[in-house]
Amino acid sequence: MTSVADAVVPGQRLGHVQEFNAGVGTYSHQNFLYASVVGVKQITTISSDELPVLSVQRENTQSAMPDIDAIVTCKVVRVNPRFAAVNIMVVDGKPCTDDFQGIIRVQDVRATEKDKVKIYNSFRPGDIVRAQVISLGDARSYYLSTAANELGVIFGTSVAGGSLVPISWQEMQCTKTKAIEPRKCAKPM
Amino acid sequence: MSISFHSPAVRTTNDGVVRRRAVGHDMDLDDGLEGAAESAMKDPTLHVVTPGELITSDTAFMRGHGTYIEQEKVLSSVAGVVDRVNKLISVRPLHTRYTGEIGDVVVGRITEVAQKRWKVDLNARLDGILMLSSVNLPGGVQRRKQESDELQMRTFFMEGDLVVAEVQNFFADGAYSIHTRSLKYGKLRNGSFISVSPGLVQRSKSHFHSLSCGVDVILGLNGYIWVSAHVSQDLEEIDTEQVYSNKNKEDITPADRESIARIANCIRALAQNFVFINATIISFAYEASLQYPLKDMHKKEVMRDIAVEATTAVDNMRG
Amino acid sequence: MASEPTNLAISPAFTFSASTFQKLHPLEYFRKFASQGVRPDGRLLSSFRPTTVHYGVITTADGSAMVRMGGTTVVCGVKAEVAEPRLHAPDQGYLVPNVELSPICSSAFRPGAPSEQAQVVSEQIHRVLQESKVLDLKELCIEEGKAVWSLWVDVVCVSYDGNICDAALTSVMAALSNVRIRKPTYEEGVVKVAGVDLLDDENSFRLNLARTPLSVSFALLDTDLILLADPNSAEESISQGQIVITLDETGQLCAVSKVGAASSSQQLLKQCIERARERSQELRRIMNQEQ
Amino acid sequence: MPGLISPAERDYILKGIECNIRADGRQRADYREVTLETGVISQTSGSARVRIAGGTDVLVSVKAEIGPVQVDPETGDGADKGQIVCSVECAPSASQQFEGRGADDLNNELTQMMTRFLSNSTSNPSVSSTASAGAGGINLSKLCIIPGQQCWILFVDALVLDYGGNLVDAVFMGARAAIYDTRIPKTEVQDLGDGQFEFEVLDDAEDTEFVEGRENMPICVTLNKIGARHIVDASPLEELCTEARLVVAVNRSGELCGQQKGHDGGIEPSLLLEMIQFGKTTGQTLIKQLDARLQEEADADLAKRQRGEPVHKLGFFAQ
Amino acid sequence: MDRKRVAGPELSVAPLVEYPRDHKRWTPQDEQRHDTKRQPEDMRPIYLKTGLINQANGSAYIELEKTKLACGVYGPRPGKRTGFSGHGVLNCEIKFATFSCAKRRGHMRDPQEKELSQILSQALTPAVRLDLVPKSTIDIFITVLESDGWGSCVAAAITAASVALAHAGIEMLDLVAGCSAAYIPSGPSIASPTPSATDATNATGPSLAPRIFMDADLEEEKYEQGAIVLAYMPSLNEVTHMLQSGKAEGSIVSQSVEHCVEACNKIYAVMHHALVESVGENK
Repeated sequence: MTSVADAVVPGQRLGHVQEFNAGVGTYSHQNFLYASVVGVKQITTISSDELPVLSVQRENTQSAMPDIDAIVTCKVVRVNPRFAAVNIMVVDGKPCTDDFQGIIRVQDVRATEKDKVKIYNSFRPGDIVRAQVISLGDARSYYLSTAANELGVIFGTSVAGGSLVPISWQEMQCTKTKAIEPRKCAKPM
Repeated sequence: MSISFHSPAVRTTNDGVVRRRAVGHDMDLDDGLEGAAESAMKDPTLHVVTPGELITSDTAFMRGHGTYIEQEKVLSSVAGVVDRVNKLISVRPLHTRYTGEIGDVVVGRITEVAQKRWKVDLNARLDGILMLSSVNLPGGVQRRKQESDELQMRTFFMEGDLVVAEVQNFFADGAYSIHTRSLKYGKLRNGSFISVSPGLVQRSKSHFHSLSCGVDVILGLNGYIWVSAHVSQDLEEIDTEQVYSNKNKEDITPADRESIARIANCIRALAQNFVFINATIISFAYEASLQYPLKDMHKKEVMRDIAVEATTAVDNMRG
Repeated sequence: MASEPTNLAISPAFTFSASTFQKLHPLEYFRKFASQGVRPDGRLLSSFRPTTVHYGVITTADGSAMVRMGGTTVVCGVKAEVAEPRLHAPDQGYLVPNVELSPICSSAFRPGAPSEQAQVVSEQIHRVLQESKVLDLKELCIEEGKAVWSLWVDVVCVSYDGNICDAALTSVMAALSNVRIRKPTYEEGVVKVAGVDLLDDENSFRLNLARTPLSVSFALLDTDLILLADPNSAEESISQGQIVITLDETGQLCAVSKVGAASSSQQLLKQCIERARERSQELRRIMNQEQ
Repeated sequence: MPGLISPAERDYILKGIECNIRADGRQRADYREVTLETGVISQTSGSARVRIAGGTDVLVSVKAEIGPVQVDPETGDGADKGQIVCSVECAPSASQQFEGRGADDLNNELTQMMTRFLSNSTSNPSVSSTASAGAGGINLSKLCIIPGQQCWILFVDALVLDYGGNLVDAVFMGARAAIYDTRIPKTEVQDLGDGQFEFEVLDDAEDTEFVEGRENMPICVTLNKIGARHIVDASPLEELCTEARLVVAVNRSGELCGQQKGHDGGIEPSLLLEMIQFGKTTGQTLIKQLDARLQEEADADLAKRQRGEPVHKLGFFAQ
Repeated sequence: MDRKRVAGPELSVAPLVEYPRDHKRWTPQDEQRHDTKRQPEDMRPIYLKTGLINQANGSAYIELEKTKLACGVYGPRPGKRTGFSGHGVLNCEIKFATFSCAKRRGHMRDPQEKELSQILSQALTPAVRLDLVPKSTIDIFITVLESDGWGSCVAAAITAASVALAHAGIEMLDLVAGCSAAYIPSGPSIASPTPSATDATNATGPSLAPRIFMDADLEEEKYEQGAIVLAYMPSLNEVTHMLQSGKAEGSIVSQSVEHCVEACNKIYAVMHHALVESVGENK
């Protein structure tokens, strides 16, 4: 890997499209590559028969926002038989400045036996859930899915106020009262 | 650069001719309205009423659309023209939104993408609904709707897209359910959009016309009209993938554009002079318009002349 | 599919980066630091953030000051305008403080009417100025019953990182001490002054401030009664209450207020007042240095 | 909600403009037909109604009222000047986009633009610039009755009744026509000595004055950059395709009296200069033709008055 | 009445200003500019710094001598607008602090500030890649602390906002630099502070071409017969906004456009420096 470290700002011309491929933080316009963010210019050579990739390592990361396929951490705010409404707080490990709204529709809770899913037996308000964005959704909410082993509730509080620990992929136990509550749990990674 | 300033004018007698023609056509078409035709003939100055105006105090009459009864008198509830069929009195409003029937061909614009459905502006009181299950999905007529389709509705139709469709049903609230489950329906391309009063588009056997000047016209019964460059109508050959394409065809020539603009302006001229619009009269209007340069066609006088000439030509044809 | 329960029951098996953890469990995050005796920003529980005061930063104002307390930056500008006096006080002018918490300074504030917090801070400052008799309003009289000065004291928060009370009041007092009013002439209902560019000691006067009250704020974390001096915005959002002690230069109390649900013992309050005495002296030193 | 347009329509319009055949058959530099009448509202000091074929309909009224002069405390300027207060409002019925609060931003934008271009104060509210007098053309000093006390205030109110594209040009044409039509009563000032004055407004209909400097008022030409080209008098669909808009205010003698870029796109400096030049020449032609039309109407009215005939305005009964 | 603020007198006015008879004010005929340091083509030195608002995603502070303003960028964050949009929205709000001008301003945003907000968002939108932030809003808030010249204040707001956007890590096509200029008559007839309106300008206007004063301050603006504010993307060579007011010959306007474009290239260097400097700081 060869690299030339150099600080650049948006709009700065970095090279010709015949010399480089556009990487992250850059864009091409009329045969030239320009920086689109503030950061440090990097040139990565992948193989000899391909053009080196020109990218800009961001200095300040943009405030996190959900994108399709991103893994998000969110808090359940409301449930009804059709979906659970959540506030998306963290996207791909980066906290959002302001929470985005999302919903987990009943058909997206788990991958199998979708007809048997009851939202109330999967999520309760206050639960912290790990989910994946499947669509930009409608005007208001992103659509999320928990249909994978590692997705689901990662932290919850029981009716009695104790914290819950998962005992199976669909049950959690209160640390105070040992009462068992149903949830769609995430398998720890 | 060109611009022209004019003073406003009162309606001339010419307008009168055109307007009566329009009414006359209406009568020709619908035998059931003979009574009204008669009354219109008897009284050539139409009976125009405003909301709250007394139509008759004769208790023998029955109340129809656009009227109400107070103290046993029939009053108008809209501004419009009085229609009488035997004992039934109704008022045809001057301005109206589209009220349709099942089977109508309509042109609409997508206004919202919702869950499993699109909302479509149809020039009616309520937005129409196009269900995801009422469209042909790419991949063949037989392809079934999948869950993934619900998440990518915008790849088929997005906000702003124009569609031609057929009224399929009514919802309880009066909104129209429309469908595009035929290859002649779907997304509109290669042309421009005109809106006229829905009452002016005549119901006929076909609403898809290929005019001799190489221009296709879709006359939506809701008053939305699409004028476009001609594309071959061989439905068998249409690739279903292309149904949802946003790309216009590459070979629209300047001559095509001029013809499209000319036809569009003819339709505007007819609509502005309250002449019913159908394929025949559009063709005559096109003939009549050829004596004017294209850029003069937005002038009021030219528009009127075209409308008058076209109506006269239709009359002559019918003898 | 089910995991081994024993493994999971012991501790939450999900780990997060520090910033994610802070976002999801702000209180837990803070307690992890507090148990070590420090705060997430590296301060001790009882220490204040570095503070600076600059005078006369706005030339279009008749008096101004900028105060920075850690990440909080406020600018206070005073404008003197002519108004009719109140009927019941024909020889008294107006002193009108307002604090603007506009959306520029934090995502917690939205455009539109002043937030509740802005109203509370404005009112607090208003009361301190009024009840501590900071300024004799008769000084602002131009012509009795006809015209008086109205001093519009506006605080704009440019950057919000907690403890707006202390920053705002400090800036107000600093700006008031910076005010120079051009001596007016009154003739037939018209008040005239000299041009700003001709301002000198001859044709202008300064305000005679009777005292300089300054406030010192602490945040309370309920159960274990952790007392945080000069809380930043993250600490404010998890605190259950705040104690604000306002003192003048002689160390006399001007106001004591406690907001929020947390209870505090008499002893705690005493402790606060002691700390506040020291801090307000320090603040005064900073203010005098710059002037 | 902003207006909607489909990608295919956008492409069709863009390519049409490229080959100089717009969707309605016009060329890039062509205006639509403008219908104009002055003196349509009898309660005002002056009024005009401007309609552009295709929908846009603007009513402008000028009302002269007496009020106190506005003096800048810092400089003492304005003591000997009258004022012009502008306001533009779009009726919610003019377009679906204007419903509710939909027109708020547009109203404010147009009001500010009109204030900037017509009344003589500069863009800066805190400075009443002494030297910039004359951009709006009207001689404000002539509107002063008693220096330091009373003056005429001209309230110029434009009401957009219908929207069919190109509002800015229509509003400014209307403003020019309405000011042209305005007559202000004469006043007689009496010096009571000791700096005291008294004045009387002469109430004779013959004793009225025109607004001095009305012929120097600017008019606006809006250029819409679509693709690499620019057009005048855009239709609503063309406005939706506009990347950047340049409003050029120009007066009779070709001086630029204000310019403002609009929309969310950029313009290359060389193209910008070309557009300014184009706007300038177009504006001058526009003013010439508009003035000719206004003069024609004024002459016709005068001729009728001299013959003792009543002057009838068609107003809202016009076609 | 505003019940959410501490109430003052209902009506208050600025006192009238009186100058002694022998007081000499600056006029455009004076050899030097108002602040005596510059030539007409010179701009004031620009102080530009990023990252002063720690709660914002990006921020910038700009100072052109007396003109001072702060800009904070928040977002992309959830939009409040109804309706789905594949593109993000750039929302701009500018507020002059009550004490920022010679005349005291109100707490509420007035129509002027609303229009200015719209102008700023039009000037900045061409530079921001809004297609990459669907459904979201990027909020730009600007507070003017002190304004010494309206045009220069608008130009500074554009410059600062564009730097704050870049500082927030938002993907952009280019930076936008803002620049202002005033057309000031050089004829002697304007020497009197209150010329009799059109007579004076008509007599001298066409014959004597006005001079272009770059980055005019308040005192100079008092004599302007016209002014221009221009926003420009230096790399892409595109003008993103232009606002010209007052009366001017076409040639003066063209000339001022060229001058402003040139000046924007210089301002770009300052912006570049401020942003690159921030790269160093975080290391």
